[in-house]
Amino acid sequence: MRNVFLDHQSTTPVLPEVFDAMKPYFMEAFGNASSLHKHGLRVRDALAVARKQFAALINAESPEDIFFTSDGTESSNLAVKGVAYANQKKGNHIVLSETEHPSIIASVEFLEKQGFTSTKVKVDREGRIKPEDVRAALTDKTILICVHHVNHDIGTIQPVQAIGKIAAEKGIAFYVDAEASAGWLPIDVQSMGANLLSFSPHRFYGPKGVGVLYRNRKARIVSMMHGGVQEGGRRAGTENIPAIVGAGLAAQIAQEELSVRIAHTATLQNRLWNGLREKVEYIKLNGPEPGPERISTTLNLSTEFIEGEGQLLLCDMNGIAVASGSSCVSKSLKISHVLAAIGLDHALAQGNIIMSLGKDNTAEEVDYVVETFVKIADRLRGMSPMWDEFQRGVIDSVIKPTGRGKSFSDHAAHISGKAAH
Amino acid sequence: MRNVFLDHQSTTPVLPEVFDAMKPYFMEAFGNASSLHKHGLRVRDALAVARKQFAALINAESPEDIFFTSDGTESSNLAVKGVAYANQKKGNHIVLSETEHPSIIASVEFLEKQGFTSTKVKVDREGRIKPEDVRAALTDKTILICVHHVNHDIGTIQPVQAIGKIAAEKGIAFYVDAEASAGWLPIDVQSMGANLLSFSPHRFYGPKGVGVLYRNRKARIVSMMHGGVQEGGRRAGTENIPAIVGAGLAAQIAQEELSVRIAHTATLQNRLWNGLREKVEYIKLNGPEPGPERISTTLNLSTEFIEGEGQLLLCDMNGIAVASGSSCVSKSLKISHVLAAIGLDHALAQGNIIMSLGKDNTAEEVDYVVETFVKIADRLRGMSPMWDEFQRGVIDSVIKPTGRGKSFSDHAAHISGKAAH
Amino acid sequence: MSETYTLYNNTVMDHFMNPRNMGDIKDADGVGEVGAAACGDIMKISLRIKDGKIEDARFKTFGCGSAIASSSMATELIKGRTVAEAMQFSNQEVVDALGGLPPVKIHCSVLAEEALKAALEDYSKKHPESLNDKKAVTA
Amino acid sequence: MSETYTLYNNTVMDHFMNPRNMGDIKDADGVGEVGAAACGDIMKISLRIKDGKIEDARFKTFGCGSAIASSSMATELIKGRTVAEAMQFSNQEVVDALGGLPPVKIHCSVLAEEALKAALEDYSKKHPESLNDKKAVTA
Ligand SMILES: Cc1ncc(COP(=O)(O)O)c(C=O)c1O
Ligand SMILES: Cc1ncc(COP(=O)(O)O)c(C=O)c1O
Repeated sequence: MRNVFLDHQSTTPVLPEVFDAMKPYFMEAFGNASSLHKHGLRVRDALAVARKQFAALINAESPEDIFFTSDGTESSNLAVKGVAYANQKKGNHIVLSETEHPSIIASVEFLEKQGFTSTKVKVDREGRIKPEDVRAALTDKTILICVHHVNHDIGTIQPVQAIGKIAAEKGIAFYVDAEASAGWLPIDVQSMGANLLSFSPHRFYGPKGVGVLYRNRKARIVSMMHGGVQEGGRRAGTENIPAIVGAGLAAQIAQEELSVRIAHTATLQNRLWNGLREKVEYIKLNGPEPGPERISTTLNLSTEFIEGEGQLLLCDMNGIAVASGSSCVSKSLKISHVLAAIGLDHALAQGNIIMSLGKDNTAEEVDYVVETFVKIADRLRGMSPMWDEFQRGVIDSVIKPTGRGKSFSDHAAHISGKAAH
Repeated sequence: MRNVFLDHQSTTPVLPEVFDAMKPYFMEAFGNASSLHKHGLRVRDALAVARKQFAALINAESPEDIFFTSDGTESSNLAVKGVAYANQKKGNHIVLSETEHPSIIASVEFLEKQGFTSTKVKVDREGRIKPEDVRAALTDKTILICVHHVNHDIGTIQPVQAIGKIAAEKGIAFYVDAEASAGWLPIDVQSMGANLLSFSPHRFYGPKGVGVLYRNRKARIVSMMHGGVQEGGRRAGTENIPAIVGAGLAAQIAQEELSVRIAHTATLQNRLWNGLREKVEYIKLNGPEPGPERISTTLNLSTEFIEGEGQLLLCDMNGIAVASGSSCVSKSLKISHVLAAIGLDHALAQGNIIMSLGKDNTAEEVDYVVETFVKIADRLRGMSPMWDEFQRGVIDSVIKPTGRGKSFSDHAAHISGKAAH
Repeated sequence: MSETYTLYNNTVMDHFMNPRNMGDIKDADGVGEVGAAACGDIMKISLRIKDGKIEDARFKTFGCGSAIASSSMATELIKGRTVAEAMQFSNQEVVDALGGLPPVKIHCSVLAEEALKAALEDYSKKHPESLNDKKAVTA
Repeated sequence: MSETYTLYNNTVMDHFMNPRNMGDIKDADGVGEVGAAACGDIMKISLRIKDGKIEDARFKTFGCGSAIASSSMATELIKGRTVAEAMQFSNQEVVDALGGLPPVKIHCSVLAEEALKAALEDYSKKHPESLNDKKAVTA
């Protein structure tokens, strides 16, 4: 069967050269970086190399501003809580956008139970944060601004530089979650004005088991992982050396190949979106059109009158790996909070599929996906009572309204007795 | 040069079969366990297998009581803070021993800043905790008892079962840090009465980048890593699949080989200690004698009149990897808090070396270590003003006092102007 | 390592991939359409009933794999039952016949039960005489 | 990958492994023994001084690698200097000559300076006439 991986937003395979770089650190150079004998010293050198590679990827002032954690989630948690607890005496207010990743939103919610407060800045219908809204949300108690570089669901690139200027002007720590962009977009922490920035190498062909947090001297943080004095006392715990070594190399390669990767995925992104919109009726792209405001790797699609999990399963049965922000695929039965934040009609959120491209996808694969997806949409519409009712004029389309009936969502709310969420 | 690794307490190399088991999960089965397509589902199965292997190692009631974290430190942090925050309404008092690992002590100290309180139970001169002291420390606000199974520095096996009984009787959550024992001693959480137990597979030939926390239904915890709903909502973040897979196999092998490993290390431990005490004058074993109260892998030694770092460096130059609890090897310039807790004379703490055996050490290696260590002690004593002053009767020995002068520590305090710490 | 990894068991996957009784019955004797407030799924079941017995059942579903499989299985199970028997139908039958559903997906089987009950109710409204049978059984 | 990994640079390691001037001077003209409160290290330096000039310097040290290397280097550096020059000796000379020490180990070089100063003080006490030289320089 075909094997087309279109879920690079969830994770990526490790590069062969990255795996080769990791290999000696499992059985041969297996030391603990805290040890003072040669086994420990050898791996300390390896940590230092990786720190430089990460610093280079994001143009950090110094490798000493790079901290290793266990994953993107831990980096987010450390950035948010570490800054909050360190500045507790200065203030207790955090500004974030409503489309941040759960690792940030849930960290802020945890802090709210401990006496902190927050303001969530709204986004527009394509997921953009307005810098002036961030400014308006600031109070004299604000100690942290959290904004993602690129949204993980809908691919919107945020105006981080402008927000960084506001943060610098007000002297407030500025944290950028670059999990969805690192390795796929140029990142320059200095021109962004970021005091903290996090990312996770398993998203750009590095291994799982390591996350990165950049933090410069202008922002104070306290440790959230208590114990030994690893990472300058900011993250206790035995370092995951093989993963750090591999991740460092993945960062270096990502930096070297960045423009090639961007050009390649942008071409495929256009081909994929053009193919789908030509061949599938009533399909919508969520987030900005391909171009300067959208990352080149992802398409977030809503196909009307059919639900997302069915699409995902049929894609999988045809060898195509995709994700979905539909409520049926989430353990909480809620649609993605990002789709809710951009005000997407619930029926369209239900029909959501996220396709994310990588460096190894080909034009031929994209054509196969388009062709297959046309069949999947047809098949599911053939089973869908909504498609039938739309054909019969009972309900209308949200994407191309004709005025011939009530909306799918109104209809669904009517028959289920209450509005969906 | 010789290569004798005697620092298995710091970390261990990955077993070849463990590495082989991990391999496919880097490039082939690289999925994210949260994904619903085949790449995700495949690795979910692998997580389930590992959970069973860990549950078996410690005789957990159910694999669902096994949670994956990033390392032993995170497991300790989650156990301590997760229980504390979950029981905030019930009480705010934590009982622990003074020889717990820093990941526990520092977690409790962090909580103290947030309004919790604690009592540290003292240990005797061999590092033993008395169950009755734990009982005496309990108040009606106590929500958690933290006791390690084996001390990481001096190898003392603690009476966890008796403490577990007290905890059960009082209905207080009982957390056992088994980092220094898992894979090297039989562990049965049920007979121990542990509600929580943590360990870290890189200590028994598994990979770095994964820690384990067992927690049964009798203890409530809240998540300390906020974000996605991985690990049943108790630990957000993309799972480090290759490490979890390898660690699971390492646990299974450890269980299978446990009695062989114990017998082998116990034999070498005796040979090493007997060799050293016969050939090196003024040497002391810290913690219990080899036998039922001491783990079979470690020897914690104090060699009088010489300092630990020099011993460590000279061992390293001779291909022998060891650790030390002396102040000179710590970033804080403090002696190990464990050596302080057992009331070890500062001069002896300064001369501290920790040797920890593994399954691949041989009798021949042990003989080489004894022979080499004799020379190292001689050499450093030849450079030591204290040895000279002892010979001349200016100061006395702590290990075998003759009454012929003041102690080394008194002398050191005198010339440095204040007591050492 | 095997190469087949599916979210659902084989029976569920089979009913999702090869749904039984998919479609609408023309001039059905009873039609029920219900929606799940929890997730937004919609299910429609139509029945042909003759002499108090379900002769045919068809479904259309907007929903996830388990919703489609549940409606496929539900229609399969109730064909041939009397109206009175069908009124006793419970979602557990669907779950059992499917060999289990993930906990978070149990509500899909509930939706199938509700769609069936709604169709029977529709039938009862159109055929009040059938209520006698029903009472006889539920009493 | 190379197989040499050391905590200290080559110069420090060389002085630790092959310490210069290790030992005691019999009937020394000045002896200083000091201890570091920070970590418990102890250093002893003995001097032979002739005509206001350090002819020989020896050390004994209880302490870590950098303490041993610092005392080795310090004794090496001061040999041949006048007492007056030696009174100006600073730990930075040791650090520089060793090509640097880890930040947490700088105090070892301070200890070497202190041991030397203590030995010079001891000498001054025994030879009060030497103070004239000292004043001449420090003034
Ligand atoms: C924008 C963003 N931030 C943070 C995270 C958390 O990263 P990880 O899954 O590596 O823990 C993710 C992961 O999906 C993400 O997309
Ligand atoms: C007793 C004990 N607990 C916890 C830890 C922390 O484990 P890790 O270094 O894997 O984070 C250690 C590590 O030395 C330990 O010895």
